[in-house]
Amino acid sequence: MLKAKVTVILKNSILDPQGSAVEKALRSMDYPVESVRIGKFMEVNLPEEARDQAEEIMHEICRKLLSNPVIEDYSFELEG
Amino acid sequence: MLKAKVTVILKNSILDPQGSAVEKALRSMDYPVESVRIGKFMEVNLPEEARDQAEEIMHEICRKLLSNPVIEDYSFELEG
Amino acid sequence: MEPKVWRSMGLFDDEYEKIKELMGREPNFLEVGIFAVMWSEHCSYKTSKPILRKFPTEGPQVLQGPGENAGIVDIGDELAVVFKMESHNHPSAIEPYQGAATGVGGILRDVFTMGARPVAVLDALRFGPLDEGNNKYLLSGVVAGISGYGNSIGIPTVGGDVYFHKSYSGNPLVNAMAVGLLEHKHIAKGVASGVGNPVMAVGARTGRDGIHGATFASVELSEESESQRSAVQVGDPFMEKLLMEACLELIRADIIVGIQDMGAAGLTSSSSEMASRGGSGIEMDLSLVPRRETGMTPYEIMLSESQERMLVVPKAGKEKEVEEVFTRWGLEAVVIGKVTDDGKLRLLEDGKMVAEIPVDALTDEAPVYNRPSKEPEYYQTLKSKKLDGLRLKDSVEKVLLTLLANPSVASKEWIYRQYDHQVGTNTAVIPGGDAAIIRVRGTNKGIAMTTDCNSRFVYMDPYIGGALAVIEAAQNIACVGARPLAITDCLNFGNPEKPEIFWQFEQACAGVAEACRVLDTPVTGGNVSLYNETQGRAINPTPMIGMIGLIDDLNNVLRNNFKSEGEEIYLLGELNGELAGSEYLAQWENLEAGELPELNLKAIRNRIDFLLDLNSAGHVLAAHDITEGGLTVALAEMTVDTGAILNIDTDDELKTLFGERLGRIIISVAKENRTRVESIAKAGAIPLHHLGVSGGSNLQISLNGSQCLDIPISTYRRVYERTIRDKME
Amino acid sequence: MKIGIVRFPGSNCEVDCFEAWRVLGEDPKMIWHQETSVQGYDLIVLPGGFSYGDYLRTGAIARFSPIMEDVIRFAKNGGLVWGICNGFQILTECGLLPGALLRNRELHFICGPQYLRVERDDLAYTNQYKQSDIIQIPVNHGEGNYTIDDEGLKELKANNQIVFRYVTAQGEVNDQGSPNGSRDNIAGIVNKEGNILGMMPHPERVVEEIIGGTDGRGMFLSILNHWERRMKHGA
Ligand SMILES: Nc1ncnc2c1ncn2[C@@H]1O[C@H](COP(=O)(O)OP(=O)(O)O)[C@@H](O)[C@H]1O
Ligand SMILES: [Mg+2]
Repeated sequence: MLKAKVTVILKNSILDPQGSAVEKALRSMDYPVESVRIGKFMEVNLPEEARDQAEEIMHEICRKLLSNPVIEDYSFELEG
Repeated sequence: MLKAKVTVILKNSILDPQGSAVEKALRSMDYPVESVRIGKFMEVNLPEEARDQAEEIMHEICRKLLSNPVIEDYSFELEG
Repeated sequence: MEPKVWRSMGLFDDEYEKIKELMGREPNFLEVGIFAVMWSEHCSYKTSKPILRKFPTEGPQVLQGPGENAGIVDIGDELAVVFKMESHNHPSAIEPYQGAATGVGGILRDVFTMGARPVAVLDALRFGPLDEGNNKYLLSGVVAGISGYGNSIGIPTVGGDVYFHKSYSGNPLVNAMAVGLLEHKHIAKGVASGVGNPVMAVGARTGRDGIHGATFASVELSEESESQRSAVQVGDPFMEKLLMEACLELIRADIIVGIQDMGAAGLTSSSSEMASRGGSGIEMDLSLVPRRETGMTPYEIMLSESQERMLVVPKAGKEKEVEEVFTRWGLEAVVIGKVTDDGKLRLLEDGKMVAEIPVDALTDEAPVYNRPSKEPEYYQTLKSKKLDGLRLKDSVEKVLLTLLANPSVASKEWIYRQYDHQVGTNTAVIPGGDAAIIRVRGTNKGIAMTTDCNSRFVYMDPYIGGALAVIEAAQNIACVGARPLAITDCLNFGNPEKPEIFWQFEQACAGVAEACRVLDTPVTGGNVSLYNETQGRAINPTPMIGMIGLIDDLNNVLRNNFKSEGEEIYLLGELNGELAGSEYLAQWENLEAGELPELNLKAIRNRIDFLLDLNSAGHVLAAHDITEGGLTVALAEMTVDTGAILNIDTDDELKTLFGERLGRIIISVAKENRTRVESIAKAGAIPLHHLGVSGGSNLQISLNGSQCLDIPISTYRRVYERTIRDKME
Repeated sequence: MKIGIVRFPGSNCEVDCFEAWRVLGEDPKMIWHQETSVQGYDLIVLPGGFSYGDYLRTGAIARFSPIMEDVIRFAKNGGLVWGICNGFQILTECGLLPGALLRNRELHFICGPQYLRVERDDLAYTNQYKQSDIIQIPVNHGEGNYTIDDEGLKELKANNQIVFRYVTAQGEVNDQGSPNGSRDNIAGIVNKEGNILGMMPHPERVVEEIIGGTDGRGMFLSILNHWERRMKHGA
């Protein structure tokens, strides 16, 4: 089986209030933190047969569904 | 600067309704997908001075704030 | 079998002996596991049963009392209200978001399994003080969970209540109540009957969620399963929404005999309770149950508490139709067994029998304990505390502002603003009123609902406090113009094996029962949550009351604030409150003590009736009951759009301004109705004090002719509205 | 007027929209998401709720529902498409409207009354209001924080596409007036042609006094008025 590990994160130009909230919380707990950004992590398992087109499929899936290109960037790694 | 890349994902036995919904959607779009699990991805930037205790700090932060050990597992990598 | 096996499952040795006797043989591991959950406090009510029996449960309005998944009350026009309250305290303490979310999901299933479309959710919450980080974390997680589930499934969360008290630190209370509407002809029940009728599992697949932690200590489970276990369930409101629509469609199609949600103890309790109610038996092959995970044992399948599942008994031959309904909603429905006539719960795995237990043994034969009860020492000590001679220690303004800055008193908007309280477009009174009202489409009626319990009173005097919880609920219902109809409850207490706790439980229930009798609001169901303790310290006893009421004409809905200048303001009830158990005493004297005023339930009932009659006649403009913080706080809550000028003659300033005593309501009436209202009160011997008139942009109070308060509305509203938000953000 | 309300699994304001239209004397129809045609309708409403649980991103999965292909075609041909709340999110996800909706500034869900300023009164959706009217229409969302890049915002303004802005009771456009941190206090926008409207607030919740107000009626009446005028011109 083939595993794609996808991360989707807000573009740099977009404010990430959730990240800022966590950052603030960590600071108030006295952790030395400079900044935090929060995104999504996804594991997509593909069947063996898809190996050849895996890269292509994942790009398509990421563009179409897993991320919204207006606000997010994605990246993935294939394993196995 | 030091960057910690954290992924937090629901433990295996825990229901991941979000993952299942995405899995179904991808199938209905005719992508050959076996399963999807969805979690969080976080980038935590630490100051240079924290280098020595970075590993320790990150474990603490992950356990205390970034994940709930009752239902989630975390992992992280340090970079830079 | 080794004793440690059943002990680790929570069974006492003599309970195990009784099981052996009932079975006529040694039970196997699976059978013991089934007994253990069915005989747990949660499912069997073994400790509370003798006490609950004392509740009044009947009345012409009651269509279904305790014993089903939810109670049902008639509201005329062939329509009925279905409602029930349940606790999710411990799951919420571990994982506040999911704990609270699945609490909402569970109670909604109890309501739609009766055939009703849920129309509202309420949440009764108790936390430790917000100065502690962990309590803030719990509050924000719990509120997010309720909001996450309720909003998403599209049922408005229209009410509830919240208090903060140190006794709840580490053991928050999360009680959720659901209310539904149905036509009489659609009432469904959790019954399995008709030999040969199929038994179907519908909805979500079964996983290893929520299988009781304690049972996992047993020797027969491997290391591996230990690491797979999870005490926390995750809710899927999207799935539940589909399940709800499918179930309601199914019930209306008239092709089923019975239906029940798989709540606590999942397949075990749903199958045995349905068989028990139907006087039948059930046989199921567990290998047919749709599963989410591989390698699940029969034990795990029977005890799983995976959410969003139901057990359905269709009429024979209607399996296909059931399946079709569920398929349309994208859900599974699978035949896993059949109804039998031998009174046994028989379980197979791939056709091989793995357990066989008489259903009666699981339900009717469950042990009942009459626990010893003992008046705790603190009771007399607190009661005998003399509070005479206390004087106001600060300016009235300072006291008022400080009370309003107490999160238990302050506005709860930070919380209910996170709840969709309007979806369904039926919410006629939104949160922030004394009770919520949901209109009944197609009629001019509305259902009023509220949850209440001042646990400080219950701690000080469980009998009176229990009664006061019911009184407060009834007052709230009446203050929006509705007539109290019936209650559900959620009885949250500490460890009942301690005689002092059991005493609290027994006394509080007696008080609840008596108040319900006098108010004619029978108990139609509820839930018991015991063992609410952290490090041996119990929570304040908290018999939460969820009450519903009926308003026949929505044009008579009452607001709880003065709308215009010149409304005449009256106090209905005693002019003075008491300091015993008051917020003033807690904050200024750091005391929670004193003797609560004697109860006169009949007198309070008369006042409520008086208010309702007066309102039906169109004579009342606004109404609000006086609770925490006394008269001054109540007036501050009523002055939003316009101020008020009060002139009061009193023999005790402190007790008048900040004393507390239930059964007191502030109302306003139009000037031209003054004499009429006063004479009606006089004729009924109802105490009524004229306090003043609305108007201006300040709250002004003069006692015995000299002014003691003159404060702009904006000054105290800011404190009132911002307190919780400022603490949370 | 033939009004269709699309019902996705997880929609939950579709019945509210349905009832609101009925209050105004219309007889709308529900369209199940698995249907494939919106032929014959004069207006398509994409209602609020949590389509597909709003999992992943709000509106992300719904846009791939079978019915959406035809809704997109219908919209591109000038048909009236009205997205409310989740409907707005779906419209941005499928690119019929620019921008995106992020989590609210305060990070939690908000429900409550909200003041809006009407920025355009010449649309099919708003002709019964006057420009600069302050109306009260409740919001109810966790992700209503409208975002768009500088370029996009310039374009929205240049084409006069902003229809509603969040304001204070006094009508000021500022942070205090905004419940969610939306860019430029944007509460609702249209496409250039003016036939596709997306908005976060819920007008269907304020069409009857008993449930909290009637400021939303204007939108329903505007649409009916627009349609009647068109019928007359067409005839
Ligand atoms: N505190 C109570 N007061 C009255 N009835 C109760 C109370 N607790 C439980 N009951 C009744 O006992 C029955 C079993 O309740 P319960 O086990 O909580 O149902 P569920 O299976 O939904 O958890 C219900 O019909 C309920 O109404
Ligand atoms: Mg039940």
